Amino acid sequence: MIKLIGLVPLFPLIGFLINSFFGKKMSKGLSGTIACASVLASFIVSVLIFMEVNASQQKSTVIEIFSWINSDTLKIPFSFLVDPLSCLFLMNITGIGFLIHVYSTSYMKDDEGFSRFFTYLNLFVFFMLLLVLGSNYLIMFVGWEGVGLCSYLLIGFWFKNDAYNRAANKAFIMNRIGDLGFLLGIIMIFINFGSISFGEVFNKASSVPTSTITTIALLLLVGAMGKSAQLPLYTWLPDAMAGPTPVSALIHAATMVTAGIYMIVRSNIFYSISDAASECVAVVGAVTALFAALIGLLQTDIKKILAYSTVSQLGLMFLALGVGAYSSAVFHVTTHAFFKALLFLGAGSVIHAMGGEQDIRKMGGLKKALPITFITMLLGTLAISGVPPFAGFFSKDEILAHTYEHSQLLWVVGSIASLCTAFYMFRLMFLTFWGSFRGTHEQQHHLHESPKAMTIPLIVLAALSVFGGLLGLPEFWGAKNWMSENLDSVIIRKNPTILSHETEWTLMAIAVLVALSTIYFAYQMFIKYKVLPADKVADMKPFQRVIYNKFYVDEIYDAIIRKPLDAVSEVLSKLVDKQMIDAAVNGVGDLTLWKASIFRKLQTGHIGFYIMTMVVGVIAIMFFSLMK
Amino acid sequence: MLNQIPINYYIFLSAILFIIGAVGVMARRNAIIIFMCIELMLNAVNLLLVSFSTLHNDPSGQVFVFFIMAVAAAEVAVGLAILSTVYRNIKSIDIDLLSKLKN
Amino acid sequence: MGYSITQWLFGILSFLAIMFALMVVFTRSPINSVLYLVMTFFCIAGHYLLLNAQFLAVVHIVVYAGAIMVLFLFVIMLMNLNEETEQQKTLVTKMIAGIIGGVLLAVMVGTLKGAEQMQITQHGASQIGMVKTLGVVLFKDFLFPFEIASVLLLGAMVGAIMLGKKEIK
Amino acid sequence: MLTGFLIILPLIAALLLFFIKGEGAKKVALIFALAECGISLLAYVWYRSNPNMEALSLNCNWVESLGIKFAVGLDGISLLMVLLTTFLVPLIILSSFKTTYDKPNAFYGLILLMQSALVGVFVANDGFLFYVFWELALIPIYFICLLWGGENRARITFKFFVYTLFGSLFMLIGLIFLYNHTGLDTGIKSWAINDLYAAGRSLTEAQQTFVFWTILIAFAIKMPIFPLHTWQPDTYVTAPTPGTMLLAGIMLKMGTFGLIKWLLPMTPLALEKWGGVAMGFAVVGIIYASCIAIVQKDYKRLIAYSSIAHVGLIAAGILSANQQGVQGAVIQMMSHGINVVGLFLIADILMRHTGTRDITKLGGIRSMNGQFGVLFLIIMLGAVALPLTNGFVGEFLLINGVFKFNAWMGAFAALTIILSAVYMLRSYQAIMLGEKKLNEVVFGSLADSDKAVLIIICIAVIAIGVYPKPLNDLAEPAVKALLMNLK
Amino acid sequence: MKGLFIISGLGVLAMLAEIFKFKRALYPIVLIGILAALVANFTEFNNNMSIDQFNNMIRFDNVALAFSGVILLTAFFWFILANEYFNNETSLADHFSLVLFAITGGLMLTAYSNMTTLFLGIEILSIPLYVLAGSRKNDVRSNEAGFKYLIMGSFASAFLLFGIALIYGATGTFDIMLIRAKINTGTMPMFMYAGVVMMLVAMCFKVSAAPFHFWAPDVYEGSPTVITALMSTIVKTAAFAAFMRLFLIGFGSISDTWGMALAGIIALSLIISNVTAAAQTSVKRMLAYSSISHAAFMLMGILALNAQFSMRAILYYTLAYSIGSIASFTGLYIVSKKGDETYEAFNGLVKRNPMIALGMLISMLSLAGIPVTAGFFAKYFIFTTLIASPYKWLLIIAVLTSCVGAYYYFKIIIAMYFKKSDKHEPVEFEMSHALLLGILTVITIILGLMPDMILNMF
Repeated sequence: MIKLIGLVPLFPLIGFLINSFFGKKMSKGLSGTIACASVLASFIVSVLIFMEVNASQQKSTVIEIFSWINSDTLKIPFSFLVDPLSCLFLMNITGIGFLIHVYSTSYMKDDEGFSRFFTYLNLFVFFMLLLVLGSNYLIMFVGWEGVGLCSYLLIGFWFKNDAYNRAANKAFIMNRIGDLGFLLGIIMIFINFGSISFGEVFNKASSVPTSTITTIALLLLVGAMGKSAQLPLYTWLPDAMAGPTPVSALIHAATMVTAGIYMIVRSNIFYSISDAASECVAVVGAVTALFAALIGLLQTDIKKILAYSTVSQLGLMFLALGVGAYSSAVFHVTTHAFFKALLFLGAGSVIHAMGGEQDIRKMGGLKKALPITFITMLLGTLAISGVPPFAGFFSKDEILAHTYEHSQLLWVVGSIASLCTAFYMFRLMFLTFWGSFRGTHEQQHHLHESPKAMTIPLIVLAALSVFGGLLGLPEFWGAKNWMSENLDSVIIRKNPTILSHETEWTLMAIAVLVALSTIYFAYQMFIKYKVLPADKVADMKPFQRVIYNKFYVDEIYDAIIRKPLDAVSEVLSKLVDKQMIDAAVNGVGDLTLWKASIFRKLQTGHIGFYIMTMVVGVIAIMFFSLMK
Repeated sequence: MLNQIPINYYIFLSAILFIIGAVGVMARRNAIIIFMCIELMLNAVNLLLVSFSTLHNDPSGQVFVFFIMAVAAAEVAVGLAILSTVYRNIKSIDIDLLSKLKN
Repeated sequence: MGYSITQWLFGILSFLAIMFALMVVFTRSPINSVLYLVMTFFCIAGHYLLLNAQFLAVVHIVVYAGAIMVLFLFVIMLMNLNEETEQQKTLVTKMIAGIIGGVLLAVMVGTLKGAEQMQITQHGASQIGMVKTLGVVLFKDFLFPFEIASVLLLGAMVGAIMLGKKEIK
Repeated sequence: MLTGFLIILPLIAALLLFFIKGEGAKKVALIFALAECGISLLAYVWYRSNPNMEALSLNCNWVESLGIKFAVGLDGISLLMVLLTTFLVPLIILSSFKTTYDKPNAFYGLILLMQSALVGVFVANDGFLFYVFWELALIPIYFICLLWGGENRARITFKFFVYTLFGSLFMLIGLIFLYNHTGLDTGIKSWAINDLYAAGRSLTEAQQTFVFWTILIAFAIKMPIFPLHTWQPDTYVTAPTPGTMLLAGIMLKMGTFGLIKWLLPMTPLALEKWGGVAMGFAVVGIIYASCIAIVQKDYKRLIAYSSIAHVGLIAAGILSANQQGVQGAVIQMMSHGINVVGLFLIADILMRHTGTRDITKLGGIRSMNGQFGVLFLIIMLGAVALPLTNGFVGEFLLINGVFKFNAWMGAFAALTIILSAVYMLRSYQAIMLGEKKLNEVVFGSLADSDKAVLIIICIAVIAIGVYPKPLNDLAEPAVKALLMNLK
Repeated sequence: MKGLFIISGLGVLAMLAEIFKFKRALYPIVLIGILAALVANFTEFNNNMSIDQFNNMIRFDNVALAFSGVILLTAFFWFILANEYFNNETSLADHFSLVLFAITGGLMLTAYSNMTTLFLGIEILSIPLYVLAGSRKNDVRSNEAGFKYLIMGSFASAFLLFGIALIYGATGTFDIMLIRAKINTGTMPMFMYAGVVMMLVAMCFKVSAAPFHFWAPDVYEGSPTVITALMSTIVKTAAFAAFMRLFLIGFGSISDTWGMALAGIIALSLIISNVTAAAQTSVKRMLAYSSISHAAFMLMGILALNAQFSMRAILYYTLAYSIGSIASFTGLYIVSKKGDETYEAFNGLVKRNPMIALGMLISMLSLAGIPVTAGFFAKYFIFTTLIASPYKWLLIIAVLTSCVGAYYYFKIIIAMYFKKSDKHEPVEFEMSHALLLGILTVITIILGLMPDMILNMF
């Protein structure tokens, strides 16, 4: 079965090809079915392979498809690596991918770009699978950029809207900044290790100087920061919400943005060796988690809130990576995929019902109209807020425990971030589903629960969000942490747990307490006192204004990068290129013609003058060649 | 021997005559005078050749002078013929008037 | 220290030659210029005699003073040139010409070196200037140039005639 | 023999074309170009079966007394370039089907003449022959630009001509200098490439430096490398589209090809000393041209500047003189040739359908013609070097090579992947996406010839990106053999 | 040698034609005569009998014969070009004999081996040309051209003679080979070097190198177009043959005296001629400046002092240049029949007569030195010779000025192919001229493809 790993990406690719060539001619139903079926097929193969890997002794297998790039010692086969980590991600991607495909068939039903949508979506799944399957860094990079492309295409799916197009461009370009780091990292790996295949590189890692490893690890981190929307490269993700909601769920919450985590987990040996690099990862993660959570507090667009929440959660995962808790990070990736996909799809359902409205200030009291959506979303919110016994509780707790072990300061930061998470998520819930409806009359009339194709994925995901925690029960409970055992073969150096069980219990208690009290606070605020977010920026307090405006990061980037780049380019184009370099070239020509007009005047036509110049020439020649 | 004359004297005499001729060509406007100055230059050369001929005791230097004379005569003939056509057209032999061709 | 007669003659002839040459250049009247040039030629002929080139001296007088200068005079008269019609270059031009001439002289004085030790020995019995010697050399060694000089003279003749004749209408 | 035939065939075709009047010339030219393409494929097959096959090379005397031979042959790199040429020329001819040119026979004749010279440049194994073809290639393109070009063409094409001539003459001096140092022990001077290599290596460092710079200047102008590039945008904009395609798609590769084959192995010492400086110019050029491309309004000009940026990277890779750099350059030369032809065709299509190439005036075309949007997108992605498109393979190897040479240079050169994304995506957005701006224009379906060319290019973009092995298999050993000379 | 006799004999015959009234038959007779001379010239090739004649006054060795061949061939083409010039009733025979005498002088210059023959050759070449330059008697410009040429030519001759005299003074002989032997064996007095430099100046005047070039543009412009063609081809070839013989063979071993001076002259010529040419509006005048620039190129061949190869390079260059020059003058002659000699005369020529435009195009490319024309190889050979010499730096100037050169040659091309003409009627031309242009074009290409033909001549 492992030999058939090629099938996993092949199915979505076939789906993509069929849809791209014949999509327009097919009915929407057929087109959607093909797309869903291709992902489902992948999912099934993935599960089978996963089971086989689980059962077999040999944990990692490399399957070469064909030789891709050969240049002297640089040999890059197009080959796949099957091991527990990739299998886990495979299932994640294809599983959740399938659910979202199903959801989309209904969500996008009325869109004229229906088949195009599934074309992109299938292509995305294909690239994402490449990303996690690649047995060397470059194949990973192929997937890495490929998903970036699909993200670009899907964010700008409604391409008539220029704001969306700008968001798409921004996503692509910001990702490219990260990709540059990644690419340079790959090249450095090749130069220092002589190979970029995971197996060979990881075996040699301990024989390479730590400083080199640190550089490589930091370059890879830059890549990861771009893709996983970490500070300072996170601003594209909130804007990416311009895409259709299923896209946000699949790409910008569940799968693509976790690629950075996947990559660092894959390269865990580098970070284990280089303390400096892991420290950076941890700090980046912690700061991002807090920063994004703070911004999330005051957002009013339902998808933006979720987006900042995603950034914050990704930050948390980075924190986990930074403190060496790789399996915890993967665990959180998995649970996060469940509940964040759920939340996005739920939000999609709400938006669907609201006829495209995304502002929570215009919603309210939707729980009656959308019961299934309401319940599933509530479960998801509880999961993300870290309320036991939902999935998020376990994964988040594991991360915070490891963080505490590593640095208490980071633990405090992480805890505050999760506190904020709980707050804004419940703010979202309360404002959306409780209270009275604040939208237009027409919208109210139109409110309806979504069709089955949308609610069934919600229910499945809700179930996963509730029970996902079982994948990684805390060891100090005496339970088996399946996640960490599963990834045992992938994590090359593990940090032993040194915390006492008492401390772990205390930390867990604090986390639960904090989460619950925050929820209560939010309840008081939004249900009891019916606080509504200000409509106008002018009504806000200064600090609110800063947060509402996302700390003005976009504006700052605009001012320090985009505008200067444009300005410099203008100067280069108009001044340096035209007025200086080209003018110099033309100047040579003009100078020649100018000199020509002077030389012409020498030709006076007077014989006397000619003779004189002749004699002067004679004098000069005789003088210089004879009177030395 | 007292009646010896250093060849240097002849060289410088010729050079001076040559240069006077050259200055004449540069300083005069009358075409005929200019021709005459060129003749003067040629004669300076003749003088030089004859003196060297005597120095080397070799007649070929003097023979060369005959050729120079022949050429000088031919040049003068042609020159004056051209000059007469010029004169026919512009009624002057002022060389500074002959500067239509320029630049 | 006395000078021999040859040396006296050389000095006088040289001085006169240079004088007359300068007069050729500086005299305003074209006719006078011609006459001064003739005088210069005579001086040069004197030098030839001093140098034992008797035949050449004679030919020189005949060709230059006799033929070429007459031609000049003839043309000058034909064109009715005299002092009044004579156009002068500007003073600046003349000065420049003079300066250039001076510099050229200086350069020549500087470069025409290496003959300090060479002396012309007057061979009393030197035959090289004699008609016979010259004739032998001219018609033996220089036969080809002599013959080909005819082409030169023919060319000059044809040219002069062509320029002189009227167009056939 | 076959190689010689590759040179002769377009020449004969060109001469033949001068006797064909009217529009029929187009088709005849296309048929000949396709035949040429077929022959080059045959050459490829033969070469793969036996690279040293005699039928592939030709070696006869030309100017015997000076050691000049008509020596042509194929190695991996030149075969790739020949394939590129013979692949692109039919496409270029086909892409011009929808435009009516005055005196089509002369127009297509010149294109074929150009092809002949280009093939000659790539297959020459004799320094002198190389130079002759190098110069010959200039004449047809000059006339194509002069006679069928756009506004202000006399001045612009002349600048192009003189600029290039200026460089070539320097190259001639450098080559003659090398030639004069051949056969120092045998006394027989020779223009054969291997003798020139040997001569170059026998020189002192100072002499090599002289040769290096004199020859480099020709290549640098042809490519062009910053700051010798200013002829290029104007010329590209002014030339008729087939001319621009020839210039950017193939002729530009003469410079990079020359750099690989006619400079690298000759002057190892100078390369060691000055390679970094030259590479510095190339790298600065990448960023410089990319920045300028960002603010261009005319799409053709934008592509022109992007071409400077791309070729800067190629040059930097070659100057790094390691396997990855040079091999990457070879692959990227192919890819860039294909992509840039596609992009210029797109610019031409825009011009024909809407009457403008100003990206600020265009917009929303994708909503009118989705197919065009997709084809454009694929070619654009090739240009931004997305993995699994042709641009990536080369660019990855190139950055790898440059990085190996000097990490900072590599890092700066790699900025191209960001900047190219910036200008390409922005322009794509401006032209294709958003609401349509020119209300009176209806962007109908593409002409069959245009569609065919774009589809072929798109297939090539993806095929090379996914499976570059055939190219690599040719390039890798050839580059390896070439670099052996440096040691 | 036989060639020389045949040509001078033809000159005399032309004079007789006036008397015996067979002027009409003269043109074919002359053409046949020149062909005969050409054939005779080649029969002497590789034939030792022809060496050392008339007490070593003249020496038709292979080099001389090769250059004579170039001159005779050019003369043949020139006569075809100049057929209309020989329609003048009044001076028909005169024109013939003058041109033929001038050619005689040119042939002498290729073969002289004595200062006497050098001097006579130069004068025999020059004096008829003074007349020919002024042969449009009623045209002041023609008068002026002849006059300027004469005055300046005589002035330069004076320098030449002064130089000869000084060299004679130092060596006691006029024989080039003896002078060379004397120079090689003993130390020479300083004034001999002054003599060499003066001869250099005079020869530079004859080949019109700066700063002794001033006469050339004016004279070229003022003379009848065909005479200009004659001056820029045959006269130039002859002058170069003479220059080369004198300085490569005669004074080759003392090149440190004149080398630097010549290099300076070349540099100055290249810059002045090319730059000034760029600003011209008259094509004829432009061609004059271009001839100066080509002269500078040929001088580089002499400067390189690579005796064997220099000679071949110069031979090839003279041939290529003569062919290209005659062709461009033919083109100019055809388009300037109405008197307009500016670039505008060429406007839109491709529409009015594509074949003539093509011929002009090839000759312009050849003059600009673009492969695979003869002009390219010419430049290439010069470069090859020079690069081994200490004067490599001249190449840089040569390259830079070549680019300027391309500018003015391409101005014609642009005019022909790009500019619109207000005239649309086809150009009137004689069949013989079109044929000539065609032949010259073919020769230009053939020479470019097979330069070995010329290189292996000696």
